[in-house]
Amino acid sequence: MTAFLSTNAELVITVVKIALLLFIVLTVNAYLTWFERKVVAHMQSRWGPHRVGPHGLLQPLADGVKFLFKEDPTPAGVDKFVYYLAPLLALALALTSIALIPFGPDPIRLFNHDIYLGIAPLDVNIGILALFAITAMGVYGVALAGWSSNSKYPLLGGLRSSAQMISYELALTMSVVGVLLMAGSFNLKQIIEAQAHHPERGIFGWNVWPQILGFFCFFVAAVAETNRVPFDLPEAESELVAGFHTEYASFKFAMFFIAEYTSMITVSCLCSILFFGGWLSPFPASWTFTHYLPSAILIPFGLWVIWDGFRYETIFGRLILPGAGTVIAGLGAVFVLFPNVNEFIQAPFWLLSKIFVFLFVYVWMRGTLPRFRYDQLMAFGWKLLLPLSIVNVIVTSFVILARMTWGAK
Amino acid sequence: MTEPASKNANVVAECLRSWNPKAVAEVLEFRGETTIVVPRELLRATAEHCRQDAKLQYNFLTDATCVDRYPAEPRFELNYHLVSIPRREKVRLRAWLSGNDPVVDSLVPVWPGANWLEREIFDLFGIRFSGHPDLRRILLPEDWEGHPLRRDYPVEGYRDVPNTGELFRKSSTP
Amino acid sequence: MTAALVVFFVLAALAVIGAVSLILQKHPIHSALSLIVVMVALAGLYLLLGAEFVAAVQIIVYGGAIMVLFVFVIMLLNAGVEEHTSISKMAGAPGLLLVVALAGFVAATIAKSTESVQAAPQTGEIASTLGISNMIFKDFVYPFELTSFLILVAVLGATVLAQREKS
Amino acid sequence: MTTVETAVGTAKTMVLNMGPQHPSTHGVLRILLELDGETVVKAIPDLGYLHTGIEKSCEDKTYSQAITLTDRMDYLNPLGNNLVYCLAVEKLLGLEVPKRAQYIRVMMVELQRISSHLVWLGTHAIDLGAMSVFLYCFREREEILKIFELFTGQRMMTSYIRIGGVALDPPAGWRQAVERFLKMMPSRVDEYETLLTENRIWIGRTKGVGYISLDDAIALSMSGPTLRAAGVAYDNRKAFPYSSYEEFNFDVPTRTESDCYARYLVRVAEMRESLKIIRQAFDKIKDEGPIKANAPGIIPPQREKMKTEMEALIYHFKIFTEGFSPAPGEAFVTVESPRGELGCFVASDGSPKPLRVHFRSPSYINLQALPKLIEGQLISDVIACIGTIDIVLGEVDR
Amino acid sequence: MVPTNYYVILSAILFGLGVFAFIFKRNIITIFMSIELMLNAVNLAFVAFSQALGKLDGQVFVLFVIVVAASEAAVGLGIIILIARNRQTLNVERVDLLKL
Repeated sequence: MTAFLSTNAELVITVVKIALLLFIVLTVNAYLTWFERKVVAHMQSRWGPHRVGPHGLLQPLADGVKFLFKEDPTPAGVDKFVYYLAPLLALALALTSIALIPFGPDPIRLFNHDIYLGIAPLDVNIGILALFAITAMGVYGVALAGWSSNSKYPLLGGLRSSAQMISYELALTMSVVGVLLMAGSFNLKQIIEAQAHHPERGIFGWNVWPQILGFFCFFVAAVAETNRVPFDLPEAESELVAGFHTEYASFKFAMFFIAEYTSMITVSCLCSILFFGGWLSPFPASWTFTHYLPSAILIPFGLWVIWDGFRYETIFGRLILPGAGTVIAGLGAVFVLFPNVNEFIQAPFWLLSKIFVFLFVYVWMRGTLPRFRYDQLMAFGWKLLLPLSIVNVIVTSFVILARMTWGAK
Repeated sequence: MTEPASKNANVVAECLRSWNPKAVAEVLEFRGETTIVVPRELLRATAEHCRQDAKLQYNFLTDATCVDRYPAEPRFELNYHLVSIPRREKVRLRAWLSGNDPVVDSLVPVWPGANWLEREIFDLFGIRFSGHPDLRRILLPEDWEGHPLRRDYPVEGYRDVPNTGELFRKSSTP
Repeated sequence: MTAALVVFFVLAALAVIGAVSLILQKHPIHSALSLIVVMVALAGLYLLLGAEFVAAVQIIVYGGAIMVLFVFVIMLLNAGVEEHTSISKMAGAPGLLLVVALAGFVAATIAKSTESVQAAPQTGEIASTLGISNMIFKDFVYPFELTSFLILVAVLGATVLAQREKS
Repeated sequence: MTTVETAVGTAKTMVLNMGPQHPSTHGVLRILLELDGETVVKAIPDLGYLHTGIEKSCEDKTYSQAITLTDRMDYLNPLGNNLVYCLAVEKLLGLEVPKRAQYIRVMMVELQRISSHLVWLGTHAIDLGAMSVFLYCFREREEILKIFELFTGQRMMTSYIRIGGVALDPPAGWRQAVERFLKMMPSRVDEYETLLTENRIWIGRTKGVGYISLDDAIALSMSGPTLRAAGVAYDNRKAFPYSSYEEFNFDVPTRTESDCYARYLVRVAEMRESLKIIRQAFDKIKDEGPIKANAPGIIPPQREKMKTEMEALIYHFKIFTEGFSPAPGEAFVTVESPRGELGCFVASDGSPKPLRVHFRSPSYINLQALPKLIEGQLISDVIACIGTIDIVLGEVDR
Repeated sequence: MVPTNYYVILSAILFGLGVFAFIFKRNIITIFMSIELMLNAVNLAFVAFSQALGKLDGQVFVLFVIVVAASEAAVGLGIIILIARNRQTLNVERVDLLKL
């Protein structure tokens, strides 16, 4: 056993990392639904889930159980193989894309091995290209689901989504080219490091400032790629009932659901990495006191949770909330007490906060915006985003060329 | 009811009489409402005239309905309610139809809006409108028997409809 | 047998199975799916050959665009199961013959020129993406411009074709 | 009902059976859409899934009993339905309703108009994907329903307006409740407008969508906000004033664009006008006064009188056992419901039960124009058009 | 390391299958797909030779081939849609008339 472990350590570590990431992503997905429902509910002056567990915190669990145990009918006349393949494909591709995201620059030293945060090795040369390759395949899940259901609403949903995804992929890819030109690499780690050339500038060194046009195009196209409001036409429930997943129930539906939320996370990761400096702190490197920001957020939050737990109505809530609060506050305390840990946690902390902000924006849009019409969506993609992103590429390359010719000393 | 309704009744009746003396069979007044009884052959022409005439300007067909006065004959009383939006006046055109030949010219060529109203009357009273582009049942299923708003329609409906129980059981069990 | 060889055989088998399945499947969607399998397997082989960029482009363009277009058209036209007449079944026989002849020819050629092709395989020392871009934009810049022109013409052509006649 | 066979598409087109169970048909409307891609080539609405035979049932009830049936027709406007039926019967009887009752009627009906427009706005917005507006609208509708509950004891099927007046005296504390609503509502309407009126996606989804020319609209007998958005200021409250509407000061908002956006603007403006009317009615309603006409034999007597006066007891007994008998004749009354011209035709043969009751339901007649609105447009526009016609299937099918 | 002729043989097999599919299949779309299969087989050979010879020309050619394939798919599928609209069929045996 130990011999196997020592000879195949890399393999074992990778498998463990995959299992861990899968667990984290699925849990985050589940709580993302809770977060979305809660935030949208508060925007709409209602409570959202609040029955299952304190503050409805166990609602995702209940939903999961429901998805697992619901009857799973297969409609007559479906193309069985493709019908079963589609959700698997959607989920598998969505989860694979997250494997390519690096979550921090520094390895943890455990059992004499450097363990990096993230599954793919940090030096994947075609990192961003590989990601696009995987997301490009993602359209099959939706299109095939629509086709194989042998029903008209899903077919229309599938057609819409394939057209939409092809169109927006162009803008998505073109809008990133500016960033790639600035970084001179496809590698996600190098893209982040390219934004850290001027550590004293902090937030102003990020790509989002010179690439504001690219960021706009990228974010809009990415929202369209993930089929979220206001681009949720493939599943527009008021027009196409539920679009491509009309005929799916139970766990197969859950797979599409998880796939959608996972791609939301992936897109948020990409936004933060490409345009918002990834794991870089928004403050200039000289401001070392900002390193205590994680603790400064976690400890008060944990204490608030404990306080909130004690005044909660149910016994269950009084047990769970203080427990969770203690853990959160304890984490904050650990960061303060162990400077090593605190230094290590900086990068993931900033990356995760940025991802969180983007997820919030997703939810916010859902609470605010109406839905586009199909032809408007197409016109928006082809007539606005694509030309804009091409202009962005041209301008960026000219600026870089000019700098290379006259600026470089 | 800003002005006395009888004045309006006179205007309408006079105007119609001067156009075609046969058009007005009778002018009725009740609770300030004017009813012009029109022979059924002249119904469409009269309606067209009401719409076209510069004095009348009844450009809006608001409602069409039917009353079945069953034992009496002719039993069907067909009422078209017209409104003149510019003149702010209403008038009711009425035609009597007998029970054994309930056919009348459709008003769809005059007001496309009469389409569903007449379909509804056809559906519920069985009055046939010649010249109607799409005379099908509208509220009841296509295979419904009888016309339920007729006074001689049994309250329970016709009882000899085929029993669909067997069929239902077959389709609902998996 | 090295790990690379194992991976090669797995991917090669996938590619061949996909290609055979493309022929055997009756429904165009299934054929398209088989072709996607072939393409993904080939992308894997390109990775094995050290051509990272080509592998990514293969998936993005072939898998993510061209094949989506195929699937889209199949869905749009609601294409049904393929029909075969007796003549078309007969066409299989000469086709098979042709394939055997072709395979024999290629095998013979390879057998003859083993030495020349089996040059020492070089690993991807040249940073392939950078190298490719250098080649495209320096050595092959005219063909590159020509292909972009080709794309433009294709786009125009597709637009003209797709346009409805004004009724 | 239309079977799919009557609408088989050609090889170029596809027939989509939208409804009767569909999230955006606002009930059990079924539309057969013949599609070329996503473009609607032909649309055939199919009704009757909610047909309850209210007109037939009315023939077997006394005049007063039929009031409860009218609530169920347009379930977003039960008070308006009560009103039009009672106005028709009152006209048949030649009954004069006391002013105080008329003002109460006006106030309640205008509150109902706002609540109906709120449901319309909310569902229309959620059809087009704007989810929050839906919940905001229902939040305010809740306030109106609370007022209804205060007045009538019911939130939806109020049956509050009766022949000759209204059912009950306004309850204690009604002034505070209505006052609070009047204070709150204008800012809430602003809130919806902030979310939608200037929203580019909203404008894109509604502007130029579902156009119908003024001539077509009149020829198709369209009425209400759909007609007013086409450019005619035809409003029954102004054209044929009923229930003392001539004493109220309000505008009839019109637009000329005649598209979904214009209808949206007209309805939002109508909400503000209704608030003006409610404020005026609120001031006009005196604290004391009769709420029912003085017509023994038609209006049930007061409880106290029944216990002291023999005649009152006899009338009570007669009204509730056999009803009252209007003179033979017909009456046709139209009022302005939130959806358009709501008419009621009552024919009497001199017996205590109506010979014929017919409702001119605006949804039914406006729905006729749907194929005209959507043919040549996209599927997404279909739901926008269904939304702006503002149909209530209970009223369409009756 | 995998010998180059393995790749070439695989490429030949795939190309042969593509040719066979081209002859055997009757659905225009599938026939189109078999052309794509042949192009892919050639691409594989290109990349294999490129690696064997240590030159990048082969890979650049693959990119060109992909571009050509993309244009071909765009125009070809446009034609297929037109044929299907006019003839109501996708079977090549039924679209053998030259006139529409």
